[in-house]
Formats: sequence, structure tokens, C-alpha cells
Amino acid sequence: MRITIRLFGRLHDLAGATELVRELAGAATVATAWTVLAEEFPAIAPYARSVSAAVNADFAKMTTPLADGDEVAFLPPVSGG
Amino acid sequence: MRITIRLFGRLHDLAGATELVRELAGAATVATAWTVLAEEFPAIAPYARSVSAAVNADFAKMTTPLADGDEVAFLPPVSGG
Amino acid sequence: MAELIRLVSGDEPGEPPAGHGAIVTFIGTVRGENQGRKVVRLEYEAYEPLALRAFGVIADEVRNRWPSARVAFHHRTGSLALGEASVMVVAASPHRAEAFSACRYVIERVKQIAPVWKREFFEGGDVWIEGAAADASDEASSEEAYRRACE
Amino acid sequence: MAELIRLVSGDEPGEPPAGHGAIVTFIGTVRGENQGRKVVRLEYEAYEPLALRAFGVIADEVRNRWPSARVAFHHRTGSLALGEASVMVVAASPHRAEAFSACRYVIERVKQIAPVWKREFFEGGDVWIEGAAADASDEASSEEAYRRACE
Repeated sequence: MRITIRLFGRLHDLAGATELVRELAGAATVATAWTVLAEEFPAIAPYARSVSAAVNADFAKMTTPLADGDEVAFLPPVSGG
Repeated sequence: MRITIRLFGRLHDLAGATELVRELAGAATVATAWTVLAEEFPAIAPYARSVSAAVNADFAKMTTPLADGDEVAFLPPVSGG
Repeated sequence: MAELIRLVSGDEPGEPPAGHGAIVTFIGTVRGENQGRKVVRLEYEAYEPLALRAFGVIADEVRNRWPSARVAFHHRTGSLALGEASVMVVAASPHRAEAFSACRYVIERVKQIAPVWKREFFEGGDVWIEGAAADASDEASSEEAYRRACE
Repeated sequence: MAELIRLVSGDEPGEPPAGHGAIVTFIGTVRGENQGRKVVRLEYEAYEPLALRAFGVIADEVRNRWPSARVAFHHRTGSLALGEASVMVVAASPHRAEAFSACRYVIERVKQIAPVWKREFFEGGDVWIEGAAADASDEASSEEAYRRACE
């Protein structure tokens, strides 16, 4: 399946991109997308424990399954206000 | 001594006056002024326990001594806001 | 209101701007209903020189309790229509906790000790509202206001 | 700000006016100092559609916790100079306790879950500020916000 990955805050600085399109094989979840991304950009790996995620602009968990065409967003700890 | 008494809120409705000048004999305190007033206007007597007082526009106690020319104010429970 | 905000969030001349990142305001307006009565308007009476003194007491208390906070507040008098603001409080502080607490503390203290009286005109009559016996030196009521301010 | 106040304090058409006698606002402004650094400006980035969803979650939580309160809030994005407001919250309620609590709760929740990131440009560099891991479904952080709102 083909998914769009969006990166925010320091994550897009570390990966050098705000939006990426990647192919995932088989039954992928948000965690799959994160693993693929962290292998490609090891600098983001330390965020594994603090990152949260959204799928199609709704809050999601690492276990949320993905479908072809989904938009997955990875969110570093937020700092609004 | 001659003192000016000011009444606020429901107290001036009950006494029918906002400002009164009265003569007090001897070593008078705020309590003396209140007693004189409550005798003249029995309707205000129930406020004996909830009334507070000011002398010359500063917070005072019932035991505060008065001097000639003082302005004593009697304040029913307040209700600003 | 904008004037009160300017008062508390403005910086001293020559200082770097915007040290006070949190501004909390409270506005009290005249409600159309009170204890089942249909309110038509309110009339506020104040003992003005004593009110200013009470406001000074409150400002001093805030300075002692939250040294980093600045507050400004105003109470109107006279006849107020429904929806009109009767009281405004603005508190500014570097961080939000103090600004919320100082703002809440001020309105609690104004209600406890400011020599202001509210006469409610409702459909069918009028009544003087009476709340707290004003005692600016009563520690217990100051502590109660502090407790409500949650700090 | 005036627009947000109008949103929460306005009454339904045909209703008697001014049921909401207490209005509490919070304004967060850009401070000139943070952790010893001299701040020059801030840049806020948001994931906008998710931010709107997060704001909806917060508004629903407020409705459940304080049924009598109404809230409106706004967060700016982009580059902000010192002293500029980044976030505004307005809460209105018939009585002040709920208005203070709802206002404080909203800003706590915005900081916990809104997908907004602050990049601080200070004298000598810049840094992404990172606070809470955004988890809108985490009961513990919602309870923590509620505790800070003191109700």
C-alpha cells in the first residue's frame, strides 16, 4: 500500500522533509510506518517513546491499521500555548 | 463630641437617611455611635452582629475610639461583584 | 478592559517587552435571573474612599502572595442594565498559574471586603443583596479567598 | 478577543439576555525570556485539521464537566513577535467558579493535546520546544488538567 507520511516540528527538521510517500508491504499499522521511517532516518529513532500519531487527521495509536492512501502524521511532543 | 454618621445599602433605607450628625457624650467608640443610632432607629438593630464600620474612610472596629469631627460609616454586609 | 490589560501587561520603560506571558481577566455582568427572580436592572452603591482603600489592601495582598503578578481592577457604580459589566479584574504574570490565581483571588476579595452594595430590581419589587460582613483584617476570609484561588 | 467574548456571552435569539454573568479570559503572549534565553520571536506550526479535531474534543470535555459553561478559543500560527498573543481562551458561565475552571481547563488541555509546536528563536540560535506527548484519549492527563482547573 502507498501511504503519505507527514512530519511536524523537530521531526521534519531531523528527517529533512515534511511530507513523504512510502510503500508499505502487507498488513501495516502506524508502528510499521514508524519503523520504516526510523530506519531511513535514524535521527528520529529517539522519538519512539514520545511520538504520537494521527491517521487521516484523527488521533491514532501505534496499533491503528493502515489502508492504501492513508495519511499518517507523526507528532513530536506538542508545545502550544 | 459631634460626629457624622454615614449609612449605606439597606441601612439607609431602614433609617431613612444616608448621613446624620449626632452629639455623643464622653469617651465614645464606634459601638457608642451604633447604640445611639439603633435606639433612634430600632429597625437597624438586627444588623448589630453583621454590621461593620469605618472611621474617616478607613476600616475600623466597634472598639475604635471616636474624636470630635470624625465620620463614622456603618456598612451592612457587602455585595459587590 | 483594554485599558486594564494595558496597565498590567505593559512593561516598565526601558525594560525588554513582554515579561508577563499570561493574562487572565474576569468580567462580571448583570444576569437576567437571580434565585428565581427575573432581574430588570441592578443598582450599585459604593463608599468610594473606603472602596479605594479596600482595593489597595487587596493589591497589597496580591503582591505578597504572588510577587510576580500584576493586577488591575475596577467596579462600576450606579444603575446597570442586563448584560452590562459591573466588575473587571485583570491579572498578568510570567506564568499562567499565578495569573489565574491572582485574578480569582482579587474577585473573591472584592466580594468579601469592598464596600459596595447591590440593589436588585426584579419583576415585582427590589431587594438589597447582602453577602459578607466586610472585615478587611479577617485572616480567615483572606485564607478562604486564597483557597478558592487554588494556589 | 472581543469576538470570542461575544461568542460565549451572547444569548440565543429570543432568550432573555445575560444568563452568563461570569466571563473569564486567558491570553498567552510571547515572553521576552525563557529559561534564561533572550527570546527574539516564536514560530508556531500546527497540524490544522487535527488541531480543529483536538479543539472539538476539548469543547466536548468542557460540556461534560461544566454543562453550564460555554467556551471559545483560538491559537495562532506562524511567526509571532514579543508581546503578541499566541493563544486566547474565553469561558462564560452563570457563576464564576465554573468560568474560571473551564477557562483554565481549556488552556491546560490545549497545551496537552493540540498538535501545535513552538520554535523559539533566541539570541544565538533556535530550538523546538517540546512539552507533552499528545494523547487525546489519555484519561490521566485530562484528570491532571481538571485538577489544575481546581473544580
